Amino acid sequence: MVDLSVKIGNLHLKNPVLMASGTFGYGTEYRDYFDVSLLGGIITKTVTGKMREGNPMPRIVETPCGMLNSIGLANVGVDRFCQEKMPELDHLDTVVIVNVAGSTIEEYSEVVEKMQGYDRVDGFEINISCPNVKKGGLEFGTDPEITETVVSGVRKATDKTILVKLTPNVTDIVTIARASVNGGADGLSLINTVLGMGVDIETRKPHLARIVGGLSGPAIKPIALAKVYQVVKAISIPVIGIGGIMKWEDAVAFFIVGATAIQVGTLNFIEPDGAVKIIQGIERYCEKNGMRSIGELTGSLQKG
Amino acid sequence: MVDLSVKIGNLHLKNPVLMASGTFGYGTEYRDYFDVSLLGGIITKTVTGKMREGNPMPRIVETPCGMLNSIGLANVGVDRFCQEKMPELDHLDTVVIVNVAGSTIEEYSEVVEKMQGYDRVDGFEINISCPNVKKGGLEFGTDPEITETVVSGVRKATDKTILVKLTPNVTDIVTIARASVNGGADGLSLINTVLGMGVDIETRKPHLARIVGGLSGPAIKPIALAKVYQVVKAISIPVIGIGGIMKWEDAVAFFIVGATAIQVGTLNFIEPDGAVKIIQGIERYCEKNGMRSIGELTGSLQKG
Amino acid sequence: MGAYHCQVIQQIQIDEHIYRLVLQAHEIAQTAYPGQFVHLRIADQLNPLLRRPFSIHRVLRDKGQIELLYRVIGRGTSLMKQTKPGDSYHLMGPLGKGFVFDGKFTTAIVVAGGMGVAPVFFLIDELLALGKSVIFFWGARCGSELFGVLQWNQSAIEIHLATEDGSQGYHGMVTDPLQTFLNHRSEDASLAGFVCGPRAMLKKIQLLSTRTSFEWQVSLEETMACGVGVCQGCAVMLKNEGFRMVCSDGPVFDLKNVAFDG
Amino acid sequence: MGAYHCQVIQQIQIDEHIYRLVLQAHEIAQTAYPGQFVHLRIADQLNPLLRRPFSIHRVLRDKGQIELLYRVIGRGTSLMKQTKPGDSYHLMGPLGKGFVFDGKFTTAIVVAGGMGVAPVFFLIDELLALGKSVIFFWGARCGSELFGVLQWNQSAIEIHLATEDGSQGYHGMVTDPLQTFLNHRSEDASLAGFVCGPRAMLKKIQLLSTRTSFEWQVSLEETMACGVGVCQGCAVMLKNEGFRMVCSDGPVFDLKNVAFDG
Ligand SMILES: Cc1cc2nc3c(=O)[nH]c(=O)nc-3n(C[C@H](O)[C@H](O)[C@H](O)COP(=O)(O)OP(=O)(O)OC[C@H]3O[C@@H](n4cnc5c(N)ncnc54)[C@H](O)[C@@H]3O)c2cc1C
Ligand SMILES: Cc1cc2nc3c(=O)[nH]c(=O)nc-3n(C[C@H](O)[C@H](O)[C@H](O)COP(=O)(O)OP(=O)(O)OC[C@H]3O[C@@H](n4cnc5c(N)ncnc54)[C@H](O)[C@@H]3O)c2cc1C
Ligand SMILES: Cc1cc2nc3c(=O)[nH]c(=O)nc-3n(C[C@H](O)[C@H](O)[C@H](O)COP(=O)(O)O)c2cc1C
Ligand SMILES: Cc1cc2nc3c(=O)[nH]c(=O)nc-3n(C[C@H](O)[C@H](O)[C@H](O)COP(=O)(O)O)c2cc1C
Ligand code: FES
Ligand code: FES
Repeated sequence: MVDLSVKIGNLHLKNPVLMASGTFGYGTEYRDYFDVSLLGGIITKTVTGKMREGNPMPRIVETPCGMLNSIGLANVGVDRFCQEKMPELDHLDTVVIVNVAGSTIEEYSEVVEKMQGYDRVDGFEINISCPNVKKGGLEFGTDPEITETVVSGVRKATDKTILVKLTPNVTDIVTIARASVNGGADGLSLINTVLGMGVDIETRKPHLARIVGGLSGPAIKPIALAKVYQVVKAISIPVIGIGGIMKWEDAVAFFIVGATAIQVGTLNFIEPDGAVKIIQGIERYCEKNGMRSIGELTGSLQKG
Repeated sequence: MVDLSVKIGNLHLKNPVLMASGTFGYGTEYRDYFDVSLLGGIITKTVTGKMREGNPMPRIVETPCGMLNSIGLANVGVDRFCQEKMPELDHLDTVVIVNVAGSTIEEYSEVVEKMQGYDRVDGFEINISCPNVKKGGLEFGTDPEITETVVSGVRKATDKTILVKLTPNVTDIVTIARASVNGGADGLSLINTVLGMGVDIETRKPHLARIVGGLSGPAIKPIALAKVYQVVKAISIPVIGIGGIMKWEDAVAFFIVGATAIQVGTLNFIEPDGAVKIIQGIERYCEKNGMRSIGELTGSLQKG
Repeated sequence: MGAYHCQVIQQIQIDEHIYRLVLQAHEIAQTAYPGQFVHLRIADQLNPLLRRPFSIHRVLRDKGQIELLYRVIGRGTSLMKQTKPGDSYHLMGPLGKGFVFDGKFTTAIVVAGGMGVAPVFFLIDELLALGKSVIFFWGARCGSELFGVLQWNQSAIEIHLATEDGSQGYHGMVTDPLQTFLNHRSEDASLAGFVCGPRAMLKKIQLLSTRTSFEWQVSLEETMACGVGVCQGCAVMLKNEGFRMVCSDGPVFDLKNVAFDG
Repeated sequence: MGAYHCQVIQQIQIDEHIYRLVLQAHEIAQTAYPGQFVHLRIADQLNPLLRRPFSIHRVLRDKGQIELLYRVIGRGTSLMKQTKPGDSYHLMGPLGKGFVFDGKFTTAIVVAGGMGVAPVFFLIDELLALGKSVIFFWGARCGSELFGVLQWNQSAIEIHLATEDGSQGYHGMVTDPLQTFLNHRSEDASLAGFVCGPRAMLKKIQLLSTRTSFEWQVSLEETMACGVGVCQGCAVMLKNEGFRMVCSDGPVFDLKNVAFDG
């Protein structure tokens, strides 16, 4: 038996595999496909202060080994989230982390404050990296000062675990990672999607109504691994690896590079129970390599 | 007949399809596979002041719909380039652009000065975007001030056409594009490779000896299109689109977004005559759509 | 609703670009109703990456089989046409909310354009089984895309064909004969409308339908990633209601509520 | 050297993971010599993306055919094993600089380990055709990977087999019998060595070879992108010479010059 449990801030995860924000709804839609309690945890679709309709259509398009999306943080808003979605989450026997965003610095802490009292919320993931909104999102996550202000604001609003979700669309992700640590983050989630675009050469229109969107899936895995590597070298709080994880081998690569946990995103759309197979694969790999806990795998990168 | 010729600075290209630096050697290796004179032009492997051996092995690995390389600007150095390679280039009936890099700001203009007198050199492409070297490369291309200094130094050393090759690994590519324009660039080439990494989960070693390398191929096409889109909107000198172009449809997408010309990189390794097929495809597309010149295609992006 | 490996029983080419795929899919065949779809994994590879949604064209409940009808468009469907009996696909389904028949209508007007015909065969089968009469308007590019219309009991179904090239039926858009028909029956409370087809056709019929006094249901298509209401990729704008998901709130909607222009 | 569409004539499974692929490839068959390779496009798709290099295992010059021998390793070779007669591959070749025989040796020591045997059959064919004697050392994991050794005229070839599991020939590494042999013949000027196999074996033989007075050629492998000397991806460090390209300067090099540790 391999001990797959990990600790991030005050969070105890039974295993290090989480569902990435925006790819697992509010945790209920996939109930018919597998036992959600097998997961280390789920991260909700981003919740904002007010309800958001999201962006015009089309919102998604496939690309070579990847997909672009410009959903635009469509969500019911924090109040309806607490009324309508929170009760559904109650039935889930796994950690629930609420992903939070805002179009102002204050909105982040306001949203967190409203949810701080709910026992069902085990932690927050601060989304300062969405490429698909005008304000908040990328604009914040590319600026170390705003990053620190947003995170420290949230820190004051909650004693629950805070993850900060970083964008790869920056010159130096380490600066943003440090700003998050200074602001009081317990862990860092990376990466959010990579800015990308597609064009329909028949209509000569962009594939996405909002022109530019976020690239996810296997295509970005090498980028995500590099970012995790850079951040893990520079900072000491836990890092959660995200980006193009499609099979357990991909997940293992992220742990070797130094991730404490991982998130599965686009895979959910393709294989609803893919995350469960990944958990099993990680366990087998550790066993085969004589590791008694996932911690022995994390950061085990050898010299080239 | 569609007029495929384009003008960039003083360069007259018979068609807008060029071979990307580092993927076509010095122009002679593919002579057995197709008629190189059909190309709009070729860009040489990067030339530096001194000879460089390049990085340790392994230097390449395949990724989903892409590849990582860490060649490290292996080249014979400018003096041997002029003696040994220049005479071979003489036989090529197409435009030759020499890609130039240095580990100091001065090295760039020194290399260009040494080649300025050669008629065979039609222009220069300034590489401030290589992810695979310690000095020069990315470090320069992520800093607008250094970028402007490098480009204006080269501008003083030559009256030939200067292209500046930009990296996508920045928060704001437009700032670097503007700095290049201010330095005196005639055109901008984008993108160079995206930082990425791979891990062998059996040996737990990085796939590349230098750990992090540059991602190219179809996986990065959406990223490249987005960068071209951003730069074209902001600046008015010609942009050459590069990244994951595998077929004429991909090339057409770059033109629609606003590229004046394109470069083909990784494709050369897969289909040596792929670039020729792309030229034919672009011509057919223009014809079918009633365009008399490629200029009508460039920037024809419709509202979403 | 679930996820299953389904064996290919048969693949039949209907037309140059159109194929019918028969799959062994017990669970789906037992519970599916018209207008629902399946979400199909093309191959166990990374490119094409996403699943592809296909309407359930037909259900052979006793055999535990379902049929898909598809047009070869891009890379995914090009790979599909190469599959042979014995191959298998991973399917999620039945997905979405299909057509509802609880109205008191006795005659259904069913309108299909192009590949919009896919879910319509299943719909007609069920309508006839429920004892309704059907008036079927079917438009296509050319006659070779119109097939299988003689299989139904011709006393219960009235069929109007139209082709763009005039090779079969009315020469022109199927909305023309539909319009003529509606001119006389716009207030007929025994009717109900069911529509599936390209956007331009749907818009046209929405316009026609505003002048009728009975209900119209429409089946929509949008590019999908998850197919189960999670990714929010397949939104459609409903008048006064905002965005709804084609995959989980639809694909069938009340035609008058759809805001085709966003 | 060129690029050609080559039809698959036959595919033969040799062992659980090893296959032999016979291709119609006139131009390549006419000009290739031992140690050269072809660069093969797995499929007309984006993933796997790059070509894969394979040594020319055998040439049937009169038929205009070449044979490849390959082990199924990853995604590319897994797809290869599914190909059937009539399928075709796009090949670049013959590529690289192969073995040279212009020395005055009369007996060739040929050492192959694992899949390193692929180019060695072609080499032995040519050596025998040139009237040379061959002493062939062949090591593999198990007996089932050793095949076809009886085909050559046994009076001109002396064969030493070794398997790691002892199922055939010497039980252990093929370098052991080689070492024993070399203990007696290290100064024999009628000899020349030809080696292909895994890195560890090559290093060991390099060490053994330093104590011999004759020449050794080695065929190397490195991950390749272009296969024609353009990308600089397949570098090998040569002592005193710096990096050379396996694809265009090799894959065959003078064994003593190779700096295996960079
Ligand atoms: C609910 C629903 C039911 C459908 N039923 C049928 C049917 O019964 N028969 C049929 O022939 N077609 C049907 N379609 C359309 C079908 O899904 C697409 O034609 C198919 O996905 C194209 O795949 P491709 O890889 O061949 O094309 P691609 O090369 O991927 O794309 C070609 C075109 O198809 C569209 N497309 C691509 N992926 C999707 C996707 N995941 N969802 C929707 N559109 C996409 C793209 O917008 C593009 O314009 C349905 C679509 C939906 C949403
Ligand atoms: C000159 C040369 C001749 C070769 N001859 C033979 C032969 O005759 N028979 C044989 O079985 N194998 C041969 N190989 C090795 C063969 O090319 C690889 O086994 C094959 O490319 C693996 O492809 P894959 O997609 O199945 O594996 P992948 O999943 O891509 O990779 C599995 C392993 O193969 C290696 N590999 C992947 N791509 C390449 C590449 N382009 N070049 C080299 N190695 C690669 C990787 O480093 C990796 O460790 C030769 C290699 C070279 C360089
Ligand atoms: C359709 C879609 C919607 C997403 N929505 C959100 C979101 O609301 N908030 C967020 O932080 N990340 C969102 N993401 C990003 C993912 O959580 C994840 O960071 C990214 O997809 C990379 O992982 P992957 O390659 O495994 O998908 C979304 C991604 C996709 C594909
Ligand atoms: C093996 C390899 C070597 C490269 N060497 C150089 C180089 O020396 N100088 C340079 O400016 N770009 C170099 N590049 C980057 C390419 O010119 C191009 O910008 C990049 O590969 C993206 O295009 P692609 O996706 O079409 O390959 C290299 C790329 C590859 C794959
Ligand atoms: S396809 Fe994901 S919500 Fe409809
Ligand atoms: S594989 Fe490109 S130089 Fe050898």
